[in-house]
Amino acid sequence: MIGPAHYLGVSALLFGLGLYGVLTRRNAVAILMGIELMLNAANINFVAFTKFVDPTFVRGHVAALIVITLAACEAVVGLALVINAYRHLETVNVDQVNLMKG
Amino acid sequence: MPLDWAYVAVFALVGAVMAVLPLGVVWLLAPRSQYAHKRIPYESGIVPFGEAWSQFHVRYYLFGLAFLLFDIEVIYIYPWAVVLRELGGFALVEMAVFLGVLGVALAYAWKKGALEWA
Amino acid sequence: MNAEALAFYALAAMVLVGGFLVVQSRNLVHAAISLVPTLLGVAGLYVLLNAEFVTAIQILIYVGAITVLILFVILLTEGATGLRVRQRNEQVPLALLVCGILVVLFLVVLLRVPWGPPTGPMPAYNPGAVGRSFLMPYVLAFEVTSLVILASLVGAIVVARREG
Amino acid sequence: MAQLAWLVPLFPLASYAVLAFRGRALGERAPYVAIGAMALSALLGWGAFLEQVAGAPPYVWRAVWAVGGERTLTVGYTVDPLSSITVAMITLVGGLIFVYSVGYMRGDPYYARFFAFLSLFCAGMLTMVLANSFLLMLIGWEIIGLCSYLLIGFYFRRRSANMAQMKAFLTTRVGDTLMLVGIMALFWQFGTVDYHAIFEAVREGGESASAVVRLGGWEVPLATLSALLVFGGPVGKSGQFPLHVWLPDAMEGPTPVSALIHAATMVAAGVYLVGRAYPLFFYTPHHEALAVVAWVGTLTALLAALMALAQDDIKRVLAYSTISQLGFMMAGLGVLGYAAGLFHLLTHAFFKALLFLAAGSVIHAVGTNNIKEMGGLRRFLPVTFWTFLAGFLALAGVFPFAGFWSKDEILLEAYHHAPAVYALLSATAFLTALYMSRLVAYTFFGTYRGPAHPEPDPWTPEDYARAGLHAPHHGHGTPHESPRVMTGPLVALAVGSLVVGFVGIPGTGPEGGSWIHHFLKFEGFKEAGIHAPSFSWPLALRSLGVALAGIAVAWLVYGLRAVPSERIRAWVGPVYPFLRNRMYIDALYGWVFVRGGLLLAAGLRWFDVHVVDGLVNLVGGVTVVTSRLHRLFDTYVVDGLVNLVGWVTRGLGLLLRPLQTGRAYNYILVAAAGLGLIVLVSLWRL
Repeated sequence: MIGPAHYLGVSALLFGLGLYGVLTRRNAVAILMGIELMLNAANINFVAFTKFVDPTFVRGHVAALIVITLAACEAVVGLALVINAYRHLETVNVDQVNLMKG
Repeated sequence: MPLDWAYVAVFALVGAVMAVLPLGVVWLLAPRSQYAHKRIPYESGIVPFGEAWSQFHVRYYLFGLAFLLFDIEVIYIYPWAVVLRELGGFALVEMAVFLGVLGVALAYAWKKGALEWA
Repeated sequence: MNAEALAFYALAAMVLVGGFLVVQSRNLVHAAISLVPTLLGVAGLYVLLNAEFVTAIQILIYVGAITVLILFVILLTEGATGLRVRQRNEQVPLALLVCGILVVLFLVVLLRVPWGPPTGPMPAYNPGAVGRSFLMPYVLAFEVTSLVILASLVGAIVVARREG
Repeated sequence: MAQLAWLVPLFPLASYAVLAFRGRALGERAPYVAIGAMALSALLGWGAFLEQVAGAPPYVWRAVWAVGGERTLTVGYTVDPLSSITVAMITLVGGLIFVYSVGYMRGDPYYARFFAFLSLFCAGMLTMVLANSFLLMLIGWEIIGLCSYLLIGFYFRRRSANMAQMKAFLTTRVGDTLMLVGIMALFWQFGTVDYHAIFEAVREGGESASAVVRLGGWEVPLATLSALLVFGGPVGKSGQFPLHVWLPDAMEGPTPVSALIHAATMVAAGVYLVGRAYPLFFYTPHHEALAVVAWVGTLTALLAALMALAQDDIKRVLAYSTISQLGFMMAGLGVLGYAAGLFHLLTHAFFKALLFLAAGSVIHAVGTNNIKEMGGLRRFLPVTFWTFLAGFLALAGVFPFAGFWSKDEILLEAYHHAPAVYALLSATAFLTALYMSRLVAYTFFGTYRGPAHPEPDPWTPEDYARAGLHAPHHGHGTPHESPRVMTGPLVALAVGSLVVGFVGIPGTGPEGGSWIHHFLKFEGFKEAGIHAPSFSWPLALRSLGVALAGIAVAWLVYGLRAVPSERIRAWVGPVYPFLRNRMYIDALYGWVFVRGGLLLAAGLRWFDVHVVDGLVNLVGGVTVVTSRLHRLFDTYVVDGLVNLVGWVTRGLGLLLRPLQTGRAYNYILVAAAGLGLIVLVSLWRL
């Protein structure tokens, strides 16, 4: 029988992959993709909790939907920043975008 | 419930087959030539140079983002439409406010020329 | 092994392999395309979790729109031309260590938690339940989201269009 | 309608947003936005009010804002008789003031900004009134505070306006701080900030409601302490003694601001809050918190009325009368006159707004605030005169004007529950009639004396130039009546000052009581067996007599000059300067707090200059001498050490520099490791 632990396990692994991407990628877009993976991992948790722990008001679904909305907003703004940085600095590698570094 | 999703699976399968089948048929039936010249993109033109990837103008990104943000509305409008009859005027006002704010967003995008083609 | 378990393992494998490709592909275009099976797999997991509406949204927004936007930006910036550039920074071993430990810890936690039965039955019709939740207890979140969307649109237009 | 009440504060807020961003472009059309928004609010507010009148049950909507363990913060709104009637009053009076401002502020270089602030102000006020929790109330309350600061200092080139706005902000802040502490105490005690939950808890008197704190050997019930702390907010905002000092100075703002802030809304916020949180005060042992409210109110009413007697600035007289009337309301609430105090709040909003606006019309016409430089204006400003007269009669409490009914109710309650308060309030009523008659006599009767010191224009030519306007050239000939857009609201408010009181006529409600008593009733009275005293003819006649006596005395002194005021002034000796100088309370605060603060700063500075710098200089001198003596030693031994230290520092820096890379991904790595640590710790505890 597939229980909550199975879903949370997949989610934990996916979260780990996303975090690894965020931590090691130099390209800003690739980092954004890592973040999307982490957000999806969180969403799996939300939806799994709805089914296995607390289905009232389908709270987890609502949370997941709001997370998807925010992910879209985040992608839009983040990618706009990437474009802007690329046009000004000719690079999207975050270790070269260091204007704030003293 | 699982049976409903079987339809989805069948559809996905048929879709995949529809995509792969023509390729397979072509691979089976089409004659192949062995000349080296046949392998370049244009047999009678200049050999292309540089990257095959080409960069887009930023403007297309603006369409993309406007599309995405208004795509999100479906998350909210669809469930709203489902329960509208049940909840009545209150839901109508709530959605009016929601769409009003998004209308402001649209107006801003419009005014900034984010929707202008070319 | 019943059909549900089979589906679960297949989808989990799809998600994890896809995710692996996303983080490790040298070619960013490949990484972005690998995002598609990952997100579709997650959508499949939602199906198994009786979350039809979230599934639909996942496919529509994530697979349909966000991925496209990401591809767009990859092509708009360096895209595949950056292939010769080093793609990883110098903290790979440390990151591997930390992520590994974190995942192991997560797994330990979720194996040690005693999972009771759910507090109630799932609502029968999913979009309806979501709609009621949005308009009744979470109406504030619902309205505030529109403001977030407004803010991000304005922000993105301002940032993306700024010249010189 | 009640379900849509949440839109009521949003219309003015939207108007504020529009005016704040597009106001300059709108120019002369700016008021339409503000007035339109106000009209929409009024429509919804009156709809909700009439629904309540028709007997609809109170409507409460709440949403969870944040959850922290056992405690939740909720936000939402309440539509019940109290909030709906207050909203109706605010939108009506506020709307009329907006209309009046169109004429009064015309030609001002910051026209749109003025309406933007007014709109924001109304948004805050309406939020505060409709809120159903202390949290949301506090948000509205702070918006009100901010806007009063902005509006009082609207003529920002005037130094006196800057001082007044600072004084208002800082003085009310004292009360607000107490209130914040009180709200936190309530949250701590009851685990919620929701009105309903807290009031139910104090009514039932459960375990959490009867908590006790020890204060230096005294056992004080926590609920009483919180109630009194919360009362600190109203004391500041509603200008109660001893935090009343800001209100007269706040007259530095444009006159419509005085009418809006200091008559109809902001000062009403405090009284409203006491009415709203009435259970908190009522369910204290022996109603002791109410007794505090009653006595603060009574003292304020009396002292302010005395001070009003000796002021020459038309707006200042009205300001002191506002303080005094607010004291009346507080006293009414304090002596168990729940409906009476709130009824007076409503009637007062009408006639005091009227008086301020009419005073504005007078100032507009003669160009000065000093009543000694006016006189005989009833011929020049007929509409202003008659409307002012209506407001005057209402304030003095003459039958059948609104003030008569509401003031009589308060006196009636005081007579039955606190005779001492009754005596002092009767004296105040006499003084009220006296100083208001004095004001009318100086302003509208006698001969026109003309301004000796016209008010200077608050703006510089640059301000006008930037707004694309021409600086108006001053030079009043004879005073002239104000335009229609200003007299219209005056007439409307004058009618209001007459008819609003009729809801308090005994017999208009069930069981021989008045309608307002029936509409605004506090359930706690019935449970506690407290009955509202019924209307009594002797008392009503007595209070009418007191008012007429006050007018008569004033007529003798200032009208007929049977006993010239100069002689009275000589006769009372030092009392007159005492009153004129506001009982030296402002001076005292100036001495203790302002000068005390400056003295403290000077003392610290002296300490800094003489002691700290002296020590530093001493050390420096000693160092110089020793270093000269030991220069050789220094060159070889110390430099060597210094260089060693330098090398070590540099080495350490090189060692530690990787930690502060300025690279986000390093930081995220550390954050992730920290997350792992947290999980590890919680695992250990699991």
